[in-house]
Amino acid sequence: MQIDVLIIPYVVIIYSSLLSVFMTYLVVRERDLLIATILTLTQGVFYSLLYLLLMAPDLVLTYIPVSVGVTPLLLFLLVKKTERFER
Amino acid sequence: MFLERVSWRASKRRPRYMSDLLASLAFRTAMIAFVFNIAIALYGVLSRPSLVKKFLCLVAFTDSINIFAVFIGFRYTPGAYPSPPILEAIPTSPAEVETLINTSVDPLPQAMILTAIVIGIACSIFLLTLILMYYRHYGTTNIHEAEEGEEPHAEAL
Amino acid sequence: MNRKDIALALSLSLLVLALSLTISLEGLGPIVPRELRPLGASFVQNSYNPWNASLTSLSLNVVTAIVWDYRGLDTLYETLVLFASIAATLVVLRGYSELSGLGIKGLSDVSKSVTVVIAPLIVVYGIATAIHGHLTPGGGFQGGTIAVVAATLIIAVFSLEYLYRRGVSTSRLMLLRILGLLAIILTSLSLASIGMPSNVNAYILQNMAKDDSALSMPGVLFDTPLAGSIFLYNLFEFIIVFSGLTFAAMMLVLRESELESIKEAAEVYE
Amino acid sequence: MVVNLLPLVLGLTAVTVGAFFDVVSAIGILKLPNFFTRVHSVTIGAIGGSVLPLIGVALISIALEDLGPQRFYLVGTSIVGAIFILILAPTGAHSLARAAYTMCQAPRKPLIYDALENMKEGASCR
Repeated sequence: MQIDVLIIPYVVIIYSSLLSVFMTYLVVRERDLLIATILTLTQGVFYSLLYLLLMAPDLVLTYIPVSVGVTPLLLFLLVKKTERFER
Repeated sequence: MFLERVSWRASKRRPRYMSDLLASLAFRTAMIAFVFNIAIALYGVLSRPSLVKKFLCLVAFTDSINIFAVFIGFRYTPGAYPSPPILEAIPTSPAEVETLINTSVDPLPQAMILTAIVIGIACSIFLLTLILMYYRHYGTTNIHEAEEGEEPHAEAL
Repeated sequence: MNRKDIALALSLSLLVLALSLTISLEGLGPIVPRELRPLGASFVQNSYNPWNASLTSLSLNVVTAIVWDYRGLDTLYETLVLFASIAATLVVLRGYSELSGLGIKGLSDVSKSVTVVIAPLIVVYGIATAIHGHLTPGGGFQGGTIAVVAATLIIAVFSLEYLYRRGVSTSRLMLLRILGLLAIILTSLSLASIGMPSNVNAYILQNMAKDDSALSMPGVLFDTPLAGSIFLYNLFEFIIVFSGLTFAAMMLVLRESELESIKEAAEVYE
Repeated sequence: MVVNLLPLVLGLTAVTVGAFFDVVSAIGILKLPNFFTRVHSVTIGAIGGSVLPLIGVALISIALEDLGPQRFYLVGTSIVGAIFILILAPTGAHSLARAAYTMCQAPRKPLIYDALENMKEGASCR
């Protein structure tokens, strides 16, 4: 069996999909809502990597500003205005 | 052993390249990962008392379903990686468009998910303002405390 | 852990099991097929195909062609949903339209001078993504969200007061959104309204000429494909998304204590 | 295969030096005692570990003439990305450190000289 260049995207698909599961678990488990927002942002980074590898450049350009820019910003403002820790 | 079984099911013979074997493993791993993402995020939406946490899990849930739908439109081309559904240069003959059909992924799920992401951010903004008004009204974002609680604040904005 | 949690965990694990079984037995058909599905193949074939003039939209980017031509009505209603959600935000927060005297200093001088360099570049990149949407990956919504990042950066590093002094107020953004939506609706109606008095067949949301209607939007500009109405829709969608999301960020960035003081001042005024 | 040797060697050297900076930055994040020193180490990783390799990638893609005119896109993208990171990474570190200082969120224990001490924003802490 030969090892070729094409294994790289498939390895990255496996890596980032498994890490996105871990990030979702951490988001559900985290009590501090500010850190939970940052973890959601990290999950967005992995998902945009997956969109790039699934050959959807339009969705990458949409998803990076939405999930890394706009939604965390509005959530930071909301957490600042309401309460930071979940009980 | 697992690798052997997957590759045998995919092609009925021993693959020549490492990438053929890794491709089937990657597709299965990604599908199972997205299903688990959906389940974990749904658990967060249903079980957590804080409204902000419910919102965060709802965002993760929407994104997982979106990426699963894009994944259905993906395509496996043996010996090469598929290309995005975009023509690189202006074609000069109908045959050049036919070459894109042989290599590109399915554009329809991508277009529909683009619409879904836009509607998702629109709904997110409205939900955020509703959570903010809930906090101004009850003084908390925890739904259990608001159920037990006393009178809502009279001077709520 | 009470009984409700156990029931929830059991039902979710059943969901995972059912979905995994459906996928592993490939009950939905092959999830990652080797061949393109027929509908997708027809879209790829007709998106830029001047040799089949009745179905083409002259756009090199197939996704943009589907979004604004083949499924144009869908995207029009999506834009209306975005518009309605921002309007609902305004209603729920009981709009404080014009504000003055928000004493926010902003961040340090280093951040300010770097933002002066970076923010115009981000806006230019957003506009380029929007108006190149039919040639390269991109489109109106993508460009709009990229430009919104620049606006939120300015709000964070300078202040809301700075944005107001530069003439970017909420009422002007509202006006811009309404004008953008009006332009999209006028573009979708334009060919039909030209065809009606001159007694030529034309459709609403029509882009290129069809078999039974000779009218078409401008398709080519100096050897560059313009893709007719897709270019215009992308431009107006950029305006709507940029003004709408900046509006939402400006509404949410106000501090609660300042809102209280404004409310007290309004009561005194009454 | 046509290859210009000088840009290739220079580019590979730059990528190797960048990897060295990455290792140094990782060790620094683990070993340094303070928040502010750790921010300094992260900035070393960002500048040395991504700007230098990006310039190296630009040089390597100049060297590989087999790629055709496509390689100049690669050169332009790499250099623009390098310039953006060069501007933005120190600014981000500066904002982070300043916010941590003014909000009193990080201990200032091993601090020898405090330039912000007499300013109004730094004085209110403790």
